[in-house]
Amino acid sequence: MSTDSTKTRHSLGVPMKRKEDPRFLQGQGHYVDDISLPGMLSMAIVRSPYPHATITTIDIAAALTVPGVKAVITGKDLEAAGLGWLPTFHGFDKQMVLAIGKVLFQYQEVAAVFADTRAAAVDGAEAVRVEYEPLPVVPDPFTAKKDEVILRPDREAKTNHIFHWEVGDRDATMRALEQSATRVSRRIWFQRCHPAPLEPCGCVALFDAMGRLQFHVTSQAPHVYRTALSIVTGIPEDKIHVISPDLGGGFGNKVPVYPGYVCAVVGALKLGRPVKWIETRTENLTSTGFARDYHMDVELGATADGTLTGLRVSTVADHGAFDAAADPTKYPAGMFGIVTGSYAFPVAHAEVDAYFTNKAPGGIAYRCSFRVTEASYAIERAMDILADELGIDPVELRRRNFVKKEQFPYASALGFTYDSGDYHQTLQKALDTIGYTDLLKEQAEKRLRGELMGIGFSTFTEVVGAGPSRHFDILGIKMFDSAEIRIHPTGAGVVRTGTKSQGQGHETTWAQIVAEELGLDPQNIMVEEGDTDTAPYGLGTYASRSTPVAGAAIAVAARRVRDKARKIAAHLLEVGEADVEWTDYKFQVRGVPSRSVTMKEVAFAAYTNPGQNEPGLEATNYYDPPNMTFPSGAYVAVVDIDRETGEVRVRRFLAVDDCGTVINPLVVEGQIHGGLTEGFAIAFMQEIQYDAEGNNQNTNFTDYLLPTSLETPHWETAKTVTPSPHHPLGAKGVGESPNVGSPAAFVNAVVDALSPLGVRHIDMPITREKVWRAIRDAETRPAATVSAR
Amino acid sequence: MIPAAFEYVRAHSEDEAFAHLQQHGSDARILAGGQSLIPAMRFRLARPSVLVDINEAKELSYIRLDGTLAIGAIARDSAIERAPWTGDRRWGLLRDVSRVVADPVVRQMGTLVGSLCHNDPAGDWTTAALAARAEVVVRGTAGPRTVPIDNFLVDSFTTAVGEGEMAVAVRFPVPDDRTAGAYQKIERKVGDFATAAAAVQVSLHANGTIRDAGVALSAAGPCAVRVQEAEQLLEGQRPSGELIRAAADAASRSSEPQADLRGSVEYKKHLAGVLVARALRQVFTRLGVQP
Amino acid sequence: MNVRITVNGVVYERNVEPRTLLAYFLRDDCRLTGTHVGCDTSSCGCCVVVLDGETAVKSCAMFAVQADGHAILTVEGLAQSGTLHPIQQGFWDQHGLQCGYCTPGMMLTSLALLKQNATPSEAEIREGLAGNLCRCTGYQNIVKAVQQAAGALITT
Amino acid sequence: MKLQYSGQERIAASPDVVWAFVSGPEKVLTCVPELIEGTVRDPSHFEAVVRVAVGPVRGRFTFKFQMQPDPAARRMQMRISGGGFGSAVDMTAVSDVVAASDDATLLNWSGEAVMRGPVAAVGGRVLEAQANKLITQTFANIRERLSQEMT
Repeated sequence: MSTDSTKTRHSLGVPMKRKEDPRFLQGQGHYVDDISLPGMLSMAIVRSPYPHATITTIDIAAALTVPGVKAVITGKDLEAAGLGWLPTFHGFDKQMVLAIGKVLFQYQEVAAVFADTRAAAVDGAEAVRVEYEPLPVVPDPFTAKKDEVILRPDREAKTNHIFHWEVGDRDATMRALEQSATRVSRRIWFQRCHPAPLEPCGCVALFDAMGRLQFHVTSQAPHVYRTALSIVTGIPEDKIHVISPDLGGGFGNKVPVYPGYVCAVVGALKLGRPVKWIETRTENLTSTGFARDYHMDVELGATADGTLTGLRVSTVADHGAFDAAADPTKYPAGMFGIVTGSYAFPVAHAEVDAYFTNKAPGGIAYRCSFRVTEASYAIERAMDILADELGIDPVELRRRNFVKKEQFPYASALGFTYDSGDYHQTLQKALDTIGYTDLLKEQAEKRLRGELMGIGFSTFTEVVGAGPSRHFDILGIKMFDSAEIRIHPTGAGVVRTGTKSQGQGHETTWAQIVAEELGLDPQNIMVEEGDTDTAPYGLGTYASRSTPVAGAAIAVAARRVRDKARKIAAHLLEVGEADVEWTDYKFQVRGVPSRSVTMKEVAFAAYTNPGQNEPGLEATNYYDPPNMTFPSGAYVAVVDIDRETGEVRVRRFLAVDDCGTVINPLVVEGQIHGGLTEGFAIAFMQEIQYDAEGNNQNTNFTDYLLPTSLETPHWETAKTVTPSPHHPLGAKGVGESPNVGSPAAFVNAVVDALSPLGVRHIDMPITREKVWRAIRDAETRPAATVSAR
Repeated sequence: MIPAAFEYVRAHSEDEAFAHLQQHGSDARILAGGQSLIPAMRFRLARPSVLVDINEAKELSYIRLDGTLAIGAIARDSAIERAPWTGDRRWGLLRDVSRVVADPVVRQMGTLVGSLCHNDPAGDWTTAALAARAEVVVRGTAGPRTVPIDNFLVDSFTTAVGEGEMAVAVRFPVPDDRTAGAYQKIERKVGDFATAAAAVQVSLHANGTIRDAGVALSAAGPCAVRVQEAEQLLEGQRPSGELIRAAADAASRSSEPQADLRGSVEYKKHLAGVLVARALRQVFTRLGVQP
Repeated sequence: MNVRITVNGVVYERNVEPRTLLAYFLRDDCRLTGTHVGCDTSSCGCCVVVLDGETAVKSCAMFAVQADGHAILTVEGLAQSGTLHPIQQGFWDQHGLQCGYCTPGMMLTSLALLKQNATPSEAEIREGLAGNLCRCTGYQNIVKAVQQAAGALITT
Repeated sequence: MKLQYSGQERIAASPDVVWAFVSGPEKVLTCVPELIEGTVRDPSHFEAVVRVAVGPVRGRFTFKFQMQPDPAARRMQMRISGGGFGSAVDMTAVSDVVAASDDATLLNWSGEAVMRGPVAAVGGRVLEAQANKLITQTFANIRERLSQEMT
């Protein structure tokens, strides 16, 4: 069917067309909303227009008379059934399933309506009468800090403060900063945004004839859902079957378990019929996992010649009404410790304080490893502010402070051990490809003419692939991942993993890994994910952990298959196992190329003539990574700014990524294009804003702005390859690098363009008006340092 | 997002549509392109009890260019965008607008007359219609009448179309060959309403002075506004840099926008001036005169 | 009320509520689930289908009753007797899709675009697809896909 | 979404007459524009169902009025809460009855409205003007009614 088959012998690194595409191209993708079952009911949710209010009455009488409506449930019903609250993933907080007594954020779930059709369910929801008595609103973490209004009296500690987390040596860092020749500090805000996958969240729940819960759901982590559902509902885990079908994107939004899911399960149980719940876009943007919302006070110290002496970051985090941040248990601020970036800091200290506010819960890893995007943005932005202060070219400042190639594995001041990297080489490649010297010349000329042109860099390092079990767990479950490989008699096979693709192309890349390790045809290696009845237990796909963890599990499992195959090969070749070597993708008698057997032949023998060996050819591996992987990159943005309107045009953008060994260049490039586009969207468009009254201002795609093909820049990509020393394939993961690394490059470019006017910083999203104000303020207040918000 | 239930009637002619309106009165709404109405219905902000679908009234799909340019109630924005004559600089204004209304797929269904009837404060067609001095043909109980656009646009989302009436067409005077127009719009992204927009149409005397000028702003008041001060400034004058600046300042002054997520009042007033200046420069370029 | 709509050459006679959006008619009544719904405001274009052979329309901004007596083409009707349409082939060859959710709408908008402009430039393609959102690909490979399809359609 | 309005009505009547009017629920109720039905619960509480019709947006809003009079200062504060379209609208209207020169009285009023839910998020642009009219018109009607009663 495609010429790729001829290349199986060099499957790794082949730009193989995706195996999953034919079904998507023909409208045969299988998404949750595509499921239709006999007698299936639709569920609609009644939501609160108030961000903080006491519920005085809920009158469902009228709703029950609406034609087609079968039932309405409220928080009281669930509480009575012991299902009033839902534990959040890291286990430190719980979340109301349906409001009990009061609501804590606008669009919070208040009641669920079950009806024969979508339309009847919506009619029913409209007929539910809820009376509220408004309460004072806590619209931001700084107001929350005052503890004048306690949002969560249900908790033991009567405060809005959720946690304090810190890492590094505070005193040594303070001393280092005090002794520094130069210090810069700046409040940098990473605005609240939302992953907004094009397919909203949803589920179909039913209890089959065996009393087993068949739960089809948009989940990036189906096994964790099964365990969580069992814990919440008390249904034995063997009686729960979670199926995560094709996902229309996830980007972290489909990691948490949402109240709607619990309601659907309760409805299915109560009414004895299948229940479907599909979010509207409004519900998706207003109630499911948001990301970021970190207010970061960053301080850098350096010697006169620009050698970094210390870094201090103090962050105030807005977690919304419930602490539903999807971070590993021991890491309430995720991997924020990566804030030292690509630079050799002698000392550093980072702390995060999180608060409850009257906003939607979340704080999920939106196309990034936990809180890595916030950290990378902070350090890359701060490096430019320091360069500006020192009057050093930001490129030169970075070069001077990079962790050097020979320093790896490098122990960072905040406790990570970077596996590998060659930052100087990656940056050099970026400079050469973009033609930095020519751009500087052009910029100098333009500045003489008063034109605004900017060049922005981001030389980031991320930390992905959570993670080593001694550090990482979710609900106590260690963050390993798994693979199970079965080779059939004809040399075809199946690989199952605990991960779940949302578009990343696992059906292709997983097959390529197996094919590479076993010398088989990737076209005949079926990949299966997302079904908890068949797939081995895994933690799922997010935080760029698929390739670093599951990819490794696949390689190790494949090697186990090969070890078993070697025994059978020895039997077929009638020599001792020690005399059999695996060369050129086949087994041969050591030094006798003429005497060899292919894996295909061995596979057949495994079922027909295994000799003394145990029949069959399969293996399973649960991979517990020894360390995280540390992908890095050097990004360059070139922008032109319209003085009159503040419009920013991204003229060029180059991404040089180093994600170690590349499994499928086609897929990797696609991931980079997509990540850059979301980074661009975050830098210039995406924001979930709440007004002072706690109203969500960006509840649908007319105000939560996603770029179209017209706004999106043309992307240039290149790569350097520094394999991970501890990953079986040397791969590091790439899906998130472009989203983590690019926002700073865009903002740095805009600020660089405005720097002759004295502008030092503009918070994202960079709107035309913010840029226009920065320019105008600079012109009306000459020689002053200007900052636009 | 499912609309509230309603009764659907399909009209195959203007007369049929009009008859349905008479029958159902204020509960009935005309469904033309539906690109504003249907989303509003999905949010149940709009809940007409009867929808009179005129998309099958093919007699209203015309775009006729004879004495005037007449555009029927179901002529699509995309049809205007593709009309052969839009290449002619005299129609530059309509061409410019037809390429920035909503998004390219919405324009396949969206209609010019529908946009005028919707009369969104940030509308594009309403603004262009003012600058081009269009008039709307309204089918009323006392027969058809023609309403100058200035009287047609009454208030936000409110027009001169009365209960039981319907707008059936819009007419644009055919510009002479010393006339050109332009539309300048700033939007946050494709598909967004204007943060600010300016429509300009200018006719010159043989001697090169300005005979007639139409200047209008979008998102600068309760509905699209004509900038009379700018028009009066321009008329009788010779195109020049100072003249453009003066007209732009007048536009900026007369702009009375609402602050919203698209921008502050101050910024929108500023943009009004910038866009009028840009539109004027573009018009003069199209007319081949160097201001 | 009763409607008679031809979808991908097949006539569907159904009784629907007037408020049934064309998108849900296709998904729920015809069980053609390749047409997706991604937003509430007709912004995303996941639901785009082709009306009467040439007009790309957002089927979430049109009622099924409006399509009574008309012909609709959905993604399920693109491939002919097992052979992918050049646009489908282009999206596959150029890696113009990832999660696949926006893909049907993207391809059908592209089809209508190419009917109006057989040889669009990159800029024209980017303009023509600006009514459809994609969160995965960054559009670049989608543009390449449409360019490949344009070439293929001309030679055939 | 928070909206603020204010205005002044000059009324040809004595402050006592004006005060009596604005502190009478059944009288104020009749001045609410687009009123479909109204019910007076007690001397300080009444309810009104009003017709909303702006462009595509058509429907009913139900409002509960709570009057908080301060006779000494001749200041009437009204808390108005309600909504429609699955949305909430909370308004406060404060009016001061001030004796003006000759035989006229000034009714200085200011209002504030907070809209929440789809109405604000989607219909905000449509309804801003409408909310303004609701408050402005109410006070204009009060002036009208009073001047009628005078003549």
